Amino acid sequence: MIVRIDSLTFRYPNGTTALDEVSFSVSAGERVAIVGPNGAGKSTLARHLVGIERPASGTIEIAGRRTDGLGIAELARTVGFVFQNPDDQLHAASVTKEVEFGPRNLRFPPARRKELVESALRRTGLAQSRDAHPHHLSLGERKRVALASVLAMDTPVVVLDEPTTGQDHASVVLLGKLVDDLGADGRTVLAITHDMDFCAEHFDRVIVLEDGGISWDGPVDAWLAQAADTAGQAFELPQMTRLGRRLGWEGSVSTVTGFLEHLAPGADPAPAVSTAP
Amino acid sequence: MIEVKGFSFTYPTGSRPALHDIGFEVGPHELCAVVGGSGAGKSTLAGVVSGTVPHLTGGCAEGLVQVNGRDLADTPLSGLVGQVGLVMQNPFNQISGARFSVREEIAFGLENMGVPRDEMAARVDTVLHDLGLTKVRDRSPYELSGGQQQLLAIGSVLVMRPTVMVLDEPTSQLDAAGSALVFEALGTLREQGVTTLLIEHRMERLARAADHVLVLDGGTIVAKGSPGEVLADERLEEWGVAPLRYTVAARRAAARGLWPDARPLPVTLDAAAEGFGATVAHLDRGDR
Amino acid sequence: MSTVQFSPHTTGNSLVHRLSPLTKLTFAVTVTVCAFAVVDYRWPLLLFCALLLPAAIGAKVLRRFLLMLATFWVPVAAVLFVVQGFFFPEAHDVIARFGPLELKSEGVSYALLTALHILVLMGGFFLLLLTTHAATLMSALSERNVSPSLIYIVSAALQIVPTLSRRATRILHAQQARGQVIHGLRGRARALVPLVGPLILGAFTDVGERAAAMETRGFGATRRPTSLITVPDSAVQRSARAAMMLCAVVAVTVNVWGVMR
Amino acid sequence: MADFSRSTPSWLDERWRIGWGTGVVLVTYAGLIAVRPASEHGVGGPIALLALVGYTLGALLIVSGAVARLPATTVALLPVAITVNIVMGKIVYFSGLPLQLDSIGTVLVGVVAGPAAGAATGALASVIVGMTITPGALPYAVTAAMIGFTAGMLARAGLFRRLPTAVLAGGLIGVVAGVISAPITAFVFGNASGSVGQSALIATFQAFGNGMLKAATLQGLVADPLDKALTVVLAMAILKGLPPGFLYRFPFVRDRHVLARRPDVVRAG
Repeated sequence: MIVRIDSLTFRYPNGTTALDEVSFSVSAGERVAIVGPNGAGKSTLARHLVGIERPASGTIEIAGRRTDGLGIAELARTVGFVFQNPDDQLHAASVTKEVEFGPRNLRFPPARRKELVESALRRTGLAQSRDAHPHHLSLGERKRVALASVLAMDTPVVVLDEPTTGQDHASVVLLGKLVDDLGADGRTVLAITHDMDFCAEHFDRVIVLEDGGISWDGPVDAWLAQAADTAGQAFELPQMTRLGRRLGWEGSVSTVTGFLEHLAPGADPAPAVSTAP
Repeated sequence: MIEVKGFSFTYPTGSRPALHDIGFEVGPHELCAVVGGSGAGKSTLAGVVSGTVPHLTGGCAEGLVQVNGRDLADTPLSGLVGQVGLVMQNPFNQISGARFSVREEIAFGLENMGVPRDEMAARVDTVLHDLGLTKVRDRSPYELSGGQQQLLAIGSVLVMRPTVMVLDEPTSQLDAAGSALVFEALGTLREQGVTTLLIEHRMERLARAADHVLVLDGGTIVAKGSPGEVLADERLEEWGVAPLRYTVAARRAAARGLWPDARPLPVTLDAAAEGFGATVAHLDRGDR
Repeated sequence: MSTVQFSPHTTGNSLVHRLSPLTKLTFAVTVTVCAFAVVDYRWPLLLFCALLLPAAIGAKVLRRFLLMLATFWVPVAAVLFVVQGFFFPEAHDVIARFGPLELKSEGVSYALLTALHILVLMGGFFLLLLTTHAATLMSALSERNVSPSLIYIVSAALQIVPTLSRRATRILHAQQARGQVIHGLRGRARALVPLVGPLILGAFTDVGERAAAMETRGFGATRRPTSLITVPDSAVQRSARAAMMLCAVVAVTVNVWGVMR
Repeated sequence: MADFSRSTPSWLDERWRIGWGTGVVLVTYAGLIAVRPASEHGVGGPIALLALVGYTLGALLIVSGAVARLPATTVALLPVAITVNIVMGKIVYFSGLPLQLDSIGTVLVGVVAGPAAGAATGALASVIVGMTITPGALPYAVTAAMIGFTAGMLARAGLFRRLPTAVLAGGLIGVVAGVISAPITAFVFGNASGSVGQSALIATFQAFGNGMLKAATLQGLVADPLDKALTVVLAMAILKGLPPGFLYRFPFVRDRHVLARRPDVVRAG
């Protein structure tokens, strides 16, 4: 288990409980989406993983170590956190320098650093803009620079906060592929997202937070199958899920491939024609 | 009424045009949606129609842009106040900061226009009610959540009762319920005769709400037409726009003979359900 | 909560709270001018005890008032006594010795006088701030035809400060999460650019959009602006302000004349 | 746009108000120097009042004149710059570094939008700090105004095109700040304002037999140029990061070639 959270409870200074006895574990290479309505405690949970918040009670173990005594900067070796707003971190005079900031702080040797930076730039499609000033790029590109700067730290766990917001279609496709690849490389991905289609297409497991507690932890399709229709007010359910329901199907589908498989089993064996699965 | 003809624009610091040879019309009672990838020129187009580009940004513009019959090239921004409303992408920047409560922030535009106090109060309270902001009317605009700020930004423009509304991704920070409120308000405006230009990435809502869709790619209009025509186009992804899953499913189904032959590809849940319903019925019959 | 976190204002409904902000502003200015006008330490002390303290008690803000003075005035006064008590230029009258340092009476009396002047200056403004919401002050000023630009700048700045402070914390966390260690003076100096760069660049680049939003909402349009809310004022307060202003002008004139002569 | 008063006589219009304000400040400073010898016994009261009233009046005139002439983009820039000053001041204060760096917003506005905007930023920043953090900042409004004004004038003279001259400009701004603030520190606050470190420095100068104003001036000349030079270095890094389209919105930068020609801005010219 790369991440193990046990009875995590957190209260804001004003006394309201943000997280109440939250427990779950994640194994290496898993891709987990954390979803829930606004104010359910998703971001608070994510901030605990990087050590920005400290639990009122309960424990967090990452890669076998309790995080209690570790500072944010120490945890940075194991957990990379991509904040929602890229402008909260971009400061260097070029994209390359920006991406190098993390590996340099973690004191990787120069050759390894170069290798990591190059790979991160390639994976985020930024090789062309390596010399640009980060603040001269578009919002979508800036988000990718922030993502690259965390990837380059080569952490076993990567946490993404709303990665698809403000991104255009091409970037979302790139992001989806990246999440798949990271999982294949054995790195663990946790993502906070409200984009249910993205969640259904790229994650094996979903953790649903409601009012500071976990109301579901398991496969995406199984959750959608049991989620009440009222869930549609807080979450925009995947398009295919709603179509399946309209057709009166039992069980639940969430992706185009799953839908076609249910419609006529075996009829759509090679779906890799379109970039949208 | 928006009328754009042969319009091109280059930013003062740009090496190539941000918009090139743009032409379209949006009439009263119409909602025109603009879609496209990042850097396609959508926000620039919103700026052009609302008069902030090139008046505030500088740059080189050619061609014609008319709003309600007035040529924007010779109309200063102050001449458009109350006629054209602009809702920006980032609500934090739309909040003026000049006022300390939500109610006064909404009134800011009316104060600048010199609207008498009684009329102002009535108009502000109506907008607060319509957007569900009455509960937070005395709070500071900066204490609101991102979604509430977005509703406030829209309200602060709606209250000025513009005849042309330009909205740049107005629901980016809203949840399902919040965006439903916004689209409801847009529907009401359309009934009242307002001309709307909407930049939006929520294709599903857009497919239902828009009269026309324009696709921008690299600063030019590559497609325009009804949502059914444009959003079902095969080249949509090449243009940097996310296709609806319904359309993708139907296209892949059609390749395997699982989509009714004469039926166009669906862009709404209703059309998809109808089409696939027919397929399911057909398969059931075949099984028997 | 309708208060802006950044301002120290307390809610209340006392007479002092209900006074026009302009009256309180004029009072703060006049009482400061008067305090500085007379070279006798008893005079500012009298102003403080006879005017400022009772007003603070009447407004039911005494605790906060004293707390703020303790935070801001006491340190200044302490430094003042040390610097001037021991190092007042050309002072000779030694009243005590601490090792090589000599405490001199001229310095002490000068420090006492100056400290009391500052006490009145700070007290007058604390009273205004504790009993007035920034929004009311701004509305009152805009009714007096103060430039809308000026009102805008002050109001917006007051409101953006908490937002930007929160952002600074977020940036700090983001950089630490990228492995930046902020320990010791060198670490903190090195952390300055990664913290300040995003903070200022982000804040500045928002300006273009905000200006566009303001102009499309008619800011700076030539027509005379109206106002949604009004600030109550009265004839009594208007005459009181005139009297205070006269008082301040006389005090200044007499002094300048005295100094020049 | 935005008249200060509905019926302004011509000798009180915007340009003149800035001139009058600057005049009042200079006359006040000259007066303070001139009467100093005669005031050994009356020090503190009348002199302090003169400094306080003269400087405040000057600052008010400068601000009202400067603000009235600003275009909307600059008006939107000012609150942001003021906030940057305040938050920077807090960050640096809590970092324990022996610096202030709380004029970075003022300097940036001076360079980007010109002397008048810079002056308004500085003065209003002091007013905001005075309203929210400590009233002790109010009397220093004019110093802050002069920092912004000087930054703007030096930018107009082209000192911000290259880093070495910009550092020199920072030093000059520091000299102006040190000299202008000295009478306030000396007479209004009895040389006790600012940090403990500053007060210790002043005390040392006084112990060596300098008068109060001289001690305060010397302290300002030691500390301010260094702080402002660092401020300018930081400001130059920020200016480099600002998107070219942003800078293009300011006629001061665009038309006067205040900054080095960047490859991306040249195309525009």
